[in-house]
Amino acid sequence: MKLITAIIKPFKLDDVRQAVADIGVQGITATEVKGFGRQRGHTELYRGAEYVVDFLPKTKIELAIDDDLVEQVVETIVNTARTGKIGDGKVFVSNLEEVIRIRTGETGAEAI
Amino acid sequence: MKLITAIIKPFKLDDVRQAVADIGVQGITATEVKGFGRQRGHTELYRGAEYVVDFLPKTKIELAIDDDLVEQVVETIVNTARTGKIGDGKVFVSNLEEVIRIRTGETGAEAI
Amino acid sequence: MKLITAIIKPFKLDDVRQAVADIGVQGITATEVKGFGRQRGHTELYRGAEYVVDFLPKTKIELAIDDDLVEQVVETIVNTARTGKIGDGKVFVSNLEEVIRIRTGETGAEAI
Amino acid sequence: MDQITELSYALDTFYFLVCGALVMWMAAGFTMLEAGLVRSKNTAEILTKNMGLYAIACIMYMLTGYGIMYGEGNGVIPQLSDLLLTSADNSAKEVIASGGETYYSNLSDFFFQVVFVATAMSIVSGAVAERMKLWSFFLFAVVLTGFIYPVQGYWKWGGGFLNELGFIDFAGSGVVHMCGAAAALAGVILLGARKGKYTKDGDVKAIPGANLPLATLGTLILWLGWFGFNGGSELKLSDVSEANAVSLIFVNTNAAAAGGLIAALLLARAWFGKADLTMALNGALAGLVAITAEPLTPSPIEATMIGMVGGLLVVPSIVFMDRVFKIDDPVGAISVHGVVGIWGLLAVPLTNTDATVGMQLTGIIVIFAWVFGTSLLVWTVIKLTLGIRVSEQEEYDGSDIHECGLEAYPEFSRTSE
Amino acid sequence: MDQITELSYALDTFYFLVCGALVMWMAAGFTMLEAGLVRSKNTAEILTKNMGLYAIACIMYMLTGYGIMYGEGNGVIPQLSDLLLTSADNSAKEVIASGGETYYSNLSDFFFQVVFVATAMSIVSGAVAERMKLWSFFLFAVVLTGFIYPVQGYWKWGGGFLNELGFIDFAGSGVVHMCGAAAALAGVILLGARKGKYTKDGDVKAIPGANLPLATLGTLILWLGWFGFNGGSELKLSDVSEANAVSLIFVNTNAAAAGGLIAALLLARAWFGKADLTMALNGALAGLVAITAEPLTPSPIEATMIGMVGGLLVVPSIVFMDRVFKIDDPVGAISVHGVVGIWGLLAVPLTNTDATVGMQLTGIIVIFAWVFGTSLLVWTVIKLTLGIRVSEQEEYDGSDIHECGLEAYPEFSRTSE
Amino acid sequence: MDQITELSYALDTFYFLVCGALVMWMAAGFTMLEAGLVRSKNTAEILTKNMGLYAIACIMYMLTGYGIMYGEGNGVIPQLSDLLLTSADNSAKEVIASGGETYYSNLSDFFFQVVFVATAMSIVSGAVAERMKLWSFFLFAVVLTGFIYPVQGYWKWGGGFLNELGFIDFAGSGVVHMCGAAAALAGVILLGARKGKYTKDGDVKAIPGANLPLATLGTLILWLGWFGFNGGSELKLSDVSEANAVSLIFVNTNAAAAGGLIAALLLARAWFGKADLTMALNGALAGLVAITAEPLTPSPIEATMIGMVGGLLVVPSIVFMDRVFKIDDPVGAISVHGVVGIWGLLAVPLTNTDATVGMQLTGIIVIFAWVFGTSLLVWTVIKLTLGIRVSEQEEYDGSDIHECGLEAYPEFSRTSE
Ligand SMILES: Nc1ncnc2c1ncn2[C@@H]1O[C@H](COP(=O)(O)OP(=O)(O)O)[C@@H](O)[C@H]1O
Ligand SMILES: Nc1ncnc2c1ncn2[C@@H]1O[C@H](COP(=O)(O)OP(=O)(O)O)[C@@H](O)[C@H]1O
Ligand SMILES: Nc1ncnc2c1ncn2[C@@H]1O[C@H](COP(=O)(O)OP(=O)(O)O)[C@@H](O)[C@H]1O
Repeated sequence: MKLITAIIKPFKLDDVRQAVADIGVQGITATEVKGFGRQRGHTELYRGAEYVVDFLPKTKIELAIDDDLVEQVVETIVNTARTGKIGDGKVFVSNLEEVIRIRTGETGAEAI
Repeated sequence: MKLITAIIKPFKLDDVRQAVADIGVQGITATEVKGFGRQRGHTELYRGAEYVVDFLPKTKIELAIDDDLVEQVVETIVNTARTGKIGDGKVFVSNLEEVIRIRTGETGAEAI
Repeated sequence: MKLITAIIKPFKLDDVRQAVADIGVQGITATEVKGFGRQRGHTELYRGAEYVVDFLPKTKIELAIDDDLVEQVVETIVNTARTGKIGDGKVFVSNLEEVIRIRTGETGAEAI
Repeated sequence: MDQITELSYALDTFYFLVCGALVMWMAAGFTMLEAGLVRSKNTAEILTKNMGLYAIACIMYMLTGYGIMYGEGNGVIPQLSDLLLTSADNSAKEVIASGGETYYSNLSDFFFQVVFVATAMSIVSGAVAERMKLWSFFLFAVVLTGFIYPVQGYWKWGGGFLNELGFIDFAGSGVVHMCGAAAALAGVILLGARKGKYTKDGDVKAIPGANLPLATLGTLILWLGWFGFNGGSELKLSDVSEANAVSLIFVNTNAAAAGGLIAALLLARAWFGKADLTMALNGALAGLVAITAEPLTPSPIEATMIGMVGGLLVVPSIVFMDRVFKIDDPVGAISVHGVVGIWGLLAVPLTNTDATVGMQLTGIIVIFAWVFGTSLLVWTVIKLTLGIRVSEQEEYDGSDIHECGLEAYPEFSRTSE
Repeated sequence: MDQITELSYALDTFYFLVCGALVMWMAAGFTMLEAGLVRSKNTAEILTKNMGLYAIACIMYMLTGYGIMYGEGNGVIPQLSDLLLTSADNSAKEVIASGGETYYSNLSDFFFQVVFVATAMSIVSGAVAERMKLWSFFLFAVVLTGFIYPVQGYWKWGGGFLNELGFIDFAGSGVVHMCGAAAALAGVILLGARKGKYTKDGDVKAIPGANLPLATLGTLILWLGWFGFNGGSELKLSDVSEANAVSLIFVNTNAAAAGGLIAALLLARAWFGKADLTMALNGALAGLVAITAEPLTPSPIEATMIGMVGGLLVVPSIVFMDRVFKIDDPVGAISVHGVVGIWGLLAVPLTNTDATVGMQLTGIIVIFAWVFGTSLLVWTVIKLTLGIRVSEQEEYDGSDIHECGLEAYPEFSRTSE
Repeated sequence: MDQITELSYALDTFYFLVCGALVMWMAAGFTMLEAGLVRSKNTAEILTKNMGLYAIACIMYMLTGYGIMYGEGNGVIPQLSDLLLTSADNSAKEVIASGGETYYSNLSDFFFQVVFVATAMSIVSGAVAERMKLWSFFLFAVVLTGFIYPVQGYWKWGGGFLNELGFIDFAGSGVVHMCGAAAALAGVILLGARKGKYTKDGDVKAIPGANLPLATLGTLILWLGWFGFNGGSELKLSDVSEANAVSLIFVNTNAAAAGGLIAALLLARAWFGKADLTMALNGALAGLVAITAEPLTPSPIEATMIGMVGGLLVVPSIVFMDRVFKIDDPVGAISVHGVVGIWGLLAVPLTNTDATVGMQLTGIIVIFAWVFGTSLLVWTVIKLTLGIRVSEQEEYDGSDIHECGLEAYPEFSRTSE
């Protein structure tokens, strides 16, 4: 099993959720994060003093999936989350050694 | 070393912390997340217009542990976090290549 | 490619960002987390009743980097985030099988 | 005797000032209400808009508004009179000589009036929230408060033709509330809905307000301020029958708000299955708007009913504006102040035999046509020159960062939108 | 002469209305206080409760309450008189004929009274917060404001037997505050503690309020409103000695609140080692409640002391209610209004020689017994029919989503509970 | 006749009480303003400070302050007179005998004065926020409100030498506002900047306030309260010319605030490119402070201008204090109340021919020197004994946890600082 982690623009979350659900993904965990990258932050002014905001709001989603779904899921995420403008984010793929569903104790592919 | 990542119901956090501490886990990192899964979200109404809340509040905990503790920790988490109702969450196990304690620079099992 | 995950004290975030940027890291994703560890929490009082705060605010940063940068990045993080006091946090290193840049579809080292 | 006249004058002036201060406080009410009902990313901007519009209203009404509204004129076309700035206030001699005809300070009247025009403009800011450019809004505020509002104010309260015709609007369901709503409607039509409010299929997507305690506080402030708004509009307090009248107005204003709240809450509960707080708040405000046209002739029970009908109207009005007409009004201002303002005006003949439905309709049409027409013109001119809508990126990021350079709640992490 | 009588009448009426408006403003105070002291997941619901109860109080007191409280009766059993709705207000002729006996508008009196009953009911909402069903609460509000409160109000202020006996309660430490607290206590006993408040071992778990700036604002609003509450209860202002009396009441009210705040803050600092803001707020309110029974006879220094004792009482009272009696009162209402209300009543003989401890005790027992008894009955009936407590799931998720269908702070991410 | 005198007395007393209640409400304004402009981790503490200082001011002014300020003395050295606590209020006989010289209750005057001293102290809390120890602050509050403030108050309003010299300060640009600012400045100098405010290279780092809706609400509360502050300072209302005067003061106070807001907003827009809400708020307050020294002689247009200059001054003053003088004043209190207070005093001769620049400067220098000097001394003594600054760890964690043992917003997750 693999864990797909994607950093996306927050307003893309609903579209991505929909798109991956359509191809059979049954669970997603989303986290609000702040991203620093090629897309620069901006400068705010507060009472005449500058104030640099380096980190921009992003959403991280994590999906545990079966190995054979990886390509399709990654492609779906990339296509749905892409706006073509800087700051669209990244997808990371890593290995999962085990998955357990707490409710039932099922493990492996069953648990996803 | 392994990284145990568990998505649990928020109100189970304290119990789980207690339970894993009791079996010797010395560190936990918790994150508020939102989960989408078999447990459906709900519909809210705001001024007569519907408004679907797909993602439900969950808590993610991450624990770096020694390989030989994996089974026991996973079992403890699963048992403590289980309510038997849908939405209880998942446990993911993945591999950690290295762990370093910032304060001391210790690495490996020492650092956990 | 590796994923470096570090749990640090929140006020060290800017310094760490600066330091790793200086050695060429181009992207960081930061998350507010709460940490439980050797550094004990504290007790608050609310209307005469005690109220234990076990989890302390920490910041988690994640950096996807090329294999050959691992040592340097870890060292930089550890050196910059260290205060020498308990609660400085941990660095975890894990493997990444693939990285994709959403905007361009680039993969691997290109995508970082 | 003269001392009694002077004392009466002092009491009536004080009563006017206290009522005026209460109406000024309504500025805080609108500010909090709107700040609570927009998203957090647009909160600093709506605060800035509300602060700015109040200041603009005060200055413009001083410069031109009051002179237009209470100046000379032929009943239709007002004539700017420099009432305020050149002439002195009433001297003791004049007051005594008037035999009680002159019973309050002109400046206390000005103070009372100036806070009214701010109320009208506050209505606009809510309806156009979260997408209107800040400085374009301020420009419109200059014109509304310095010209559009005073002209129709002249027609009614300045003794113009609407007054002559027998149109009755005691404290301003029409002159203030429907006026604000008409200006807002013109703006919203040109502005369009907030991005994301309607799906491609035309479905409504709710955009919840970020801070309901603030919205509730705002409503309670408005409720309190309304005692000044209606109570002060009696203009006089200093004898038994006037004191009784003001008391009745206080009681009726309170009763109508209570009735509106209950009615809206029950209707929302029955319709949506939930006790929708925002509808309850709008119900209270609807009750207040409804009774404003005539808070003196109804009995307390009748006032409660008039308020209840207001509350019953406001709920479907908000829903239909939203769903059917696709008029995106984040705070429901057009329904509360416009639709219910009309109800208030039409309800006058129910308890006041001097009023007729015909005259009330005439007043409604005249005021609406004037305010909507001129506002549409002004908004259009601004749209073609400065533009009225923020860019898509600005709307997505929130006006706070782009217009004000700061955030309303910079520290609190927010769920993404 | 007649003009002077009329002018006096106007001034006293105006004074009554201004004080009434200040008391109405206390509704905002309770609303903000409670909204700040509950968890964010129950905030929209407590806002709805407060708005709704105010409206219910206004309507019920108009329909039956005022008629019961100020109607005819034999001193014990009141008789509903339709005072408000049929009889006209005092005519100028009557006023003049009365030779100063009739010195304010009946409707201004009604307005002043109606906001008092809302205060009593507001006390209840805080104590039962975070677990009571919304509509059951509203049902209770109907009975309390329309019947339970007015009956004991009749016994004292309506000229009933408590008044005859010499029981003294100037502005309502008993009739309003302890009354509210007694009704709350009955509710809380039947309702039980919030889930998670006590561990299995009986340890107290603190449940911090989500928004202390709101709670502080609420306290300051109450403090301001209390000038109307106590100041207006003098009922008359229009001559030198009455004006002096009202001034003294303002000074004493302020001094007692200041004393209560300081005392509670110091005690909390000494006891817990920390300057507990919530205790300071409760201390100020305790000072206000304590002085309410008799704000006129103490000197300012005495008033400060009476307030200080209130502040010193409220801290242990809250702690003991919580720890020993396991009475879960999220805002401390039972301690602030009940325990300290009793202190206020018992303190009257210290400065007012007309009062005796015996009579004060009688009053306390009668009011407490009546309100607690009837409330327990009503709560029980509601519990057996509609139920009074939300389901466990609802309590866990928060009442906002289940009862109101919306969230108070939908955008801000919250740490889980 | 006598009845008229009594009625006048009652009206003037009531007017005083109403104005005093409005000034008391300013305590809520400062509290909300400051709670909105600090970081969330220091919010509960600033709330506690504001509640506590108000209570301390009330008690200290009762014990010693009022006696010093309005006692006997030789014009320079006051003599504590126990005015309040032993002597009775004016009897009807005295009032009538005075022939109108005695026209309000002494206690109403005390009430009005006591809320003024709280205002002065509130100014301090904002400037020293986020790093001053709670109990050291309270100790200073005891001295300022019980001694430092009353002495200079005596020099001017108590009929002392500044008054004799012809120094004019109608409602307290100097006696209240500059006084508070001078005490604050002394504290800030000894205290130093907040950690993180200046980088090692001396660059300014902005530390945004956590809750701008609260800050805006606070400003609007202050605006409302200021009608009492300036309006009540006329001291009399009960004849035609006095009623006119109070009306003019209301109009001018409002106009100056509006002018200040607009001027500051436009300047901030021009200078920084953004409509900085916090500058607009400070602009409104600057307008209010500026007009406070003389709200009666300017015409409304002149008042607007005086306010505008205040608004134009406050923006660069805040920036220069911050950047050039490295004076870290989280809410801008020293600029708003000090710099603009001086402007207000110097502007008096522009419209009031009784004033001269020389006399105004004398007053400014005397008050500033006295307050700054004594405050510096007191702060120094406290610094050397109790200490005035929280520890580095406490500052990093926030004062809320360490001083109050609780958090202002315990549930909302915050971005780290
Ligand atoms: N090497 C990296 N490690 C972790 N997160 C990254 C990395 N690079 C980018 N990110 C995340 O992806 C977001 C977008 O990256 P950015 O460089 O701004 O744009 P783009 O992905 O379009 O090149 C960043 O804000 C950050 O959250
Ligand atoms: N495949 C997955 N990848 C990542 N997170 C998941 C996945 N499946 C479930 N989750 C997380 O676990 C939570 C509970 O899952 P859900 O399917 O609702 O119930 P259950 O675990 O009882 O089957 C989800 O809200 C989500 O946060
Ligand atoms: N085994 C672990 N797994 C996950 N997170 C950990 C672990 N140990 C520590 N942490 C994180 O690191 C933080 C600091 O750890 P702590 O034990 O308090 O101090 P130190 O790292 O100085 O020994 C914790 O608050 C927690 O967030």
